[in-house]
Amino acid sequence: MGVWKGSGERVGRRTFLGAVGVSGAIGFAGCLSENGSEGGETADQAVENSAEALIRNGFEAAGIDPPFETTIYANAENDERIRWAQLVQYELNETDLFDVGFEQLEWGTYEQLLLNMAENEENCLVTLDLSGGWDPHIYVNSLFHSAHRAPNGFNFNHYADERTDELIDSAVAESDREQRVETYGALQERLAQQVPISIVRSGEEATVYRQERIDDWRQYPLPGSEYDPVYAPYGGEFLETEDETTELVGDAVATVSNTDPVRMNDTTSNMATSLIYEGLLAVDFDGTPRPLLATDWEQLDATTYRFDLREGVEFHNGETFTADHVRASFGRYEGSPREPDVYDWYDGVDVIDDTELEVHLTGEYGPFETSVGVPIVPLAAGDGEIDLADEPVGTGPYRFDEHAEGEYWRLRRFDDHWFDGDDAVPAQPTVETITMRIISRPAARRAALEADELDLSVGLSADDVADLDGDPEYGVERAATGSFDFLIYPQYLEPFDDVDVRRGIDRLLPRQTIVEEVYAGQGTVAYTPIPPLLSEFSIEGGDPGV
Amino acid sequence: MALLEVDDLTVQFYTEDGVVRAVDGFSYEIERGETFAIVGESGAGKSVASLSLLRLIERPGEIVDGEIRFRGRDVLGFSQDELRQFRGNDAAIAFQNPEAMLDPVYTVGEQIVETMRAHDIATGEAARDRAISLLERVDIADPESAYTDYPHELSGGMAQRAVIATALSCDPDLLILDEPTTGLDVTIQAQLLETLTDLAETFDTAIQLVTHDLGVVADCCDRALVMYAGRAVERAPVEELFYDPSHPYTAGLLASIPRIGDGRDRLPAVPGSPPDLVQVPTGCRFHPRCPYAEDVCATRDPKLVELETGNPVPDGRRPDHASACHEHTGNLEGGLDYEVRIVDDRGNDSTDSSGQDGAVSDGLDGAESDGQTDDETAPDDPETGGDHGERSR
Amino acid sequence: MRRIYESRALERSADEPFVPSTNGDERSPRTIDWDAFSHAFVPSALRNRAISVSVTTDRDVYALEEPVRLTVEFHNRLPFPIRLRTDSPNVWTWSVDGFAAASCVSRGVPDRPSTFSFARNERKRFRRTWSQRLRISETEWEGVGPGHYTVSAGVSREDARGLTDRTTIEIRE
Amino acid sequence: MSIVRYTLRRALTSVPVLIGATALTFGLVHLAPGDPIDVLVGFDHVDPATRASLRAEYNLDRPLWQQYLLWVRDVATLEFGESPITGRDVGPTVAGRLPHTIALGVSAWLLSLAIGIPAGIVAAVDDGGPADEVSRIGALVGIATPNFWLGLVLLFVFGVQLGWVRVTPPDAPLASLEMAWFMVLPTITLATALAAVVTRLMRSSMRRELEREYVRGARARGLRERTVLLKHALRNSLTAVVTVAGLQIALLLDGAVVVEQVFSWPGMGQLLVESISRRDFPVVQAVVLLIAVATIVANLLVDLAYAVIDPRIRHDR
Repeated sequence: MGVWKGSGERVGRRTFLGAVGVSGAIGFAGCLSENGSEGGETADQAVENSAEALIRNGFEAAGIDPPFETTIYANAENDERIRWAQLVQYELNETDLFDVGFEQLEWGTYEQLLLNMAENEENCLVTLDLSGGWDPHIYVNSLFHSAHRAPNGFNFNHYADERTDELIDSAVAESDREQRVETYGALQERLAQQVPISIVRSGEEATVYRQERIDDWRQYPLPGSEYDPVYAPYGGEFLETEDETTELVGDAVATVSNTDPVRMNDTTSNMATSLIYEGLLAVDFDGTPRPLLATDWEQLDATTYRFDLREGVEFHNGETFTADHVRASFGRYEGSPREPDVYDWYDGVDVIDDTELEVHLTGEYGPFETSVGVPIVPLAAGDGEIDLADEPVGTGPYRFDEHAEGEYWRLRRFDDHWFDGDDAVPAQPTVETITMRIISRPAARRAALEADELDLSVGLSADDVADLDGDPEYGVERAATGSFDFLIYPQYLEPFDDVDVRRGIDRLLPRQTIVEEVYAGQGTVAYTPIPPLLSEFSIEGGDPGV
Repeated sequence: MALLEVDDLTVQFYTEDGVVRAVDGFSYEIERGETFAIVGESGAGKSVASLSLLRLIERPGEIVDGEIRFRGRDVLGFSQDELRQFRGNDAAIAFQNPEAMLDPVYTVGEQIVETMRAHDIATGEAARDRAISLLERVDIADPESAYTDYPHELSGGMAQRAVIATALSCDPDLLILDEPTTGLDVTIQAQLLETLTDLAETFDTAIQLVTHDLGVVADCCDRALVMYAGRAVERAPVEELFYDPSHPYTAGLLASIPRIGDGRDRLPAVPGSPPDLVQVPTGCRFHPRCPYAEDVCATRDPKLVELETGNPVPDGRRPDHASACHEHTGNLEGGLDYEVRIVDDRGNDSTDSSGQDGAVSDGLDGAESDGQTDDETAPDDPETGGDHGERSR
Repeated sequence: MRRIYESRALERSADEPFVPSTNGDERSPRTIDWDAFSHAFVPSALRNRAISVSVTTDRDVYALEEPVRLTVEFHNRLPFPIRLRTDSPNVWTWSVDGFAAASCVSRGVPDRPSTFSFARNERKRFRRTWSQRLRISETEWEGVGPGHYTVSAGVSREDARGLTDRTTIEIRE
Repeated sequence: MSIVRYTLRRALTSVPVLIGATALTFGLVHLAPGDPIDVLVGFDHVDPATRASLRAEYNLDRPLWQQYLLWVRDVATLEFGESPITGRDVGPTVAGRLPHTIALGVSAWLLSLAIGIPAGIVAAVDDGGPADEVSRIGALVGIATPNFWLGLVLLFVFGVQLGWVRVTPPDAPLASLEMAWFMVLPTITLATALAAVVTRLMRSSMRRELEREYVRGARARGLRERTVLLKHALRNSLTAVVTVAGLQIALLLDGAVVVEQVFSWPGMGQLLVESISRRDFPVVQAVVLLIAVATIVANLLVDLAYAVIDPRIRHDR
């Protein structure tokens, strides 16, 4: 689980507690459940009745007289989260089965609550969102596997289910795609029955750009690669600017804190360097692994992959790319903060010659192809000759140009980039420099965009995106992303230990309202942890609501 | 034309408790080179009367009526600029609390020079030399060092002298000294008064001396005005005031002067305390404290009349002897029954006069430099209608 | 001089006998002048209603020539400061049978607006003594006879409705 | 006592304050919830051995008092160490932001004094008059306006609508005309509340001085009103203003946190917010320490300014 999207920074908007209607869609989880007695009914009332009946059952089993008192939490920095938590609070209190209070905490305190809720047996409902990458493993492992209990993992409510563990373990140790799809299907059904947490919404990334500067923009679905569309030969994408100027100015929501891949710990740094570093493989805009520094690869056996490396690739510092770079780059992860990125699967590399190597895994590893593309860095970085934290050096189409702390981060076109051009993408990016202005306030980002100081913004609030969507001056490009919002139940605690209670609450969640009212239509309602972005694995694909 | 003519001056302060008429229809005049005293208890309005002369009354107070003429010019009609030139140059004042009168953040010398510069008297080196010589003139022992001292570094007596030096820096025709000797010990008081008398003669400066201490008046003044609750109750040349006090209040004040060899420090010879000026007594303001008060005193306000003629003296111009008591308008039945005894240095005691007709045959012996007077006036009947409150001074 | 400043409305520090602090203003160097704030934002109807006025005498019946001690109290009932506009710098008056300060002679206070300020919940109490004499001219007073007298007090304002109070006393032979 | 000796004595009394401040900030930063190692490893399932070695690397495995002493030892030699998050030296990181905050802070400070002092004088002299009312209402509005709101409004009106100034800082050196022009809005934003405070304070302080006897004394000496006000009353009332103006340095840093974010100004405020959110302890400590030192130095300067303004102070002690 790469990105911890805990603390948003939106301030100043009124919390939403307006007219709250009954959720418009029947819970998808309900459809999945074995208890299909109300299958044919679609009326909201029926959903609600069945939901309340479920909760009542649970209460009776536990001998609890309603209303049951509890508290729902959100962190103070995230306005949207506060609003949807309050919607849930309202919905639960409407049933008279619960007496739910609401509390917001500062992020640090909130984080502690989350990580220690099970240990302290806190009577709390907690709201959160997480985002992952291109492999389903990321979305389920840390959240549901009993080995990843908080505080060392994201299994916050210490959910433990043998079958779940088994499915997660077998899916990750399986490299056959079909087999994996099946396993994840079974896993999601299992989770839908158990409801250790309720998934509410899956997120969306949006970029707003000025039409006069940019004709068209393709959104990369995952955070960390926002600027890839400027020049991504691996995905057949590049940016044509409207006029002859070759400078592109965009925004970054935070300062670039560390650009060494083995120490990188935030999305902004990732974003700032994704055009600088290249890996063996890249995952294209649709989630398909593509060759990058490797020209070809094949799986020799369950734990061995062979790669043919691209020739004539030069690093920004003049080194020529060889198999040794791959080995050294992988090796740097050992004992580093980002060790698991590689050492979850990596056993070693056999360098056959400069352009051919074999990667040995510790075991069969399903997500290998989406994981192997870690940045390949020059040997000088391993020698300590250059410090990647100060000056990232890679083989990408752009090289690091200038960094004004807290002000901007600038990339310059790398003219010796290896790509020779093809039908879709020219040999050279049209944009010569990319400046990412660091603007930490969403309102200031919008102002800068409107004042023509930005050509594009990747960090507008949902409201601002919706606002500018109708404006002909601006183009808005959205993409479903690998993030989802969810509600954590204290399933270690009566009556939340009863699956009926959790299932009942799950059905009451006003998902549609949350998406429409709180997120201004950004994102979609969600029921399972594997987002629609991973269409092959997600069992939600299409329109799950009906 | 007198140097200063004050006519029917009335000054009011507006407080939440009510309107305080601190000076109520005040008239007097000061001749060139003359030393004139305004005497009264604390709270009688003496300081307000002095500040009014330079139009230094500020909110919530104001001069509501009357005229002040300086060399015949209407002070109340001065423009801001005329007023500024008048202040310090024509008439200078030394406040009751000399240390507070000077700005604490500038040296004494800077402030003297500043005053001279403001009136184009002197600048630069000349101003400095003049300032030091002024400090020397007011008997400051080390004028050079006093020049560079800050006000808080001076002792009370030194500060008073420094303030007087500042006041004299532009050769004013009128010097107003508000309680110049208050807070100083007896020896320094005496030295200061000597200095003042000396200066008044040298510079031919008229002095208006405001004090509660009749001893000071006896030492160095020509004429005096006794003030009670905002009003002038008696006005006379100093000899007459001392030997023939014609208002019971004056008599009471005289009785309170401490004497050598008298064990008692201050005699509460005028029992009770001055009235609250937001609500002065009806009739004669002094009547609640007056041992001789009769019914008429409570219902009629006695005018200030000339003793000899019994005529009102609204303008108060001549060096006459006037008093505001029904005794002198013929309305008092019982009369004023007190006597004045003159005691000389040798302790001989002779009763020279009795009642309002008493005449003084001995020479006034009060101008001695020890600042003590030897007169004692005691009302025979100390019983009064007022409270027997302690007075602060 | 000193006497003026001993009256309760004027504060002064011991070492600075000339310092008259203007009424109600700058009681503390707070950044926001709540007094002015309330003046600007509290409607005048409410401001008038906020202040209650009462006149009391030490007894109901007096012997002839016995001083009548009266107490006038203004009380700000609201928990924030209130500032009233008045028609005169003499911000409040008392009267006997309509004679201001028991006098037929006006006191010569200029006609100009002023203000009367109250801290939150402040009570201001003033005392007056009426000697049972009415001033009939500049220099003469006359004792009143037995009978009923109305003593009243109020804020100096033309439209002082609600900002006045009265009480009746009897003087007996 | 000479001014030099006074300075030395006064400076010495700051030492315990400084020690207290450092201990307190160090303690607070470490008592805050959250573990920097968690941030560093992004909550991934990291080998406990790796975790432990990272902890050891940043001395986080030692008792708090040892960490404090180690830190003090380093700080005393101006060695702020390396940030575990960015891997960069803390000293240069903080120093890089410092000029921006100083530039903004000083200009806002000067502006607030340039507005507040004359406005306060006018209000005090006009006591109760129309100018006083205007300044009173102005100050009220100034204090009541939240600076992030004011900043955004200015940004939208002058940046977006009118396009007179940039919304984000230009790519220009700090000491350039473009930058100076850009700084107008943040300076106004930051200065507004301070100017209001200074105005009110100047007014009340001046009012108090105007009622003192020496002012009457100065008038009695026949000085020009301007001299009375500006030479005498003003200098005396400055002591109060100097106090606040000095303490405002800390306030400015406080306001800078918000204003710097609104205007994307790469100063200490931004750095502090960023560092707190990513739990970059060494940077947070360095920034807080700097603020503490700045406050202490400001206090020291205030006291020295007193001594210059008011001779009584240097003589009394």
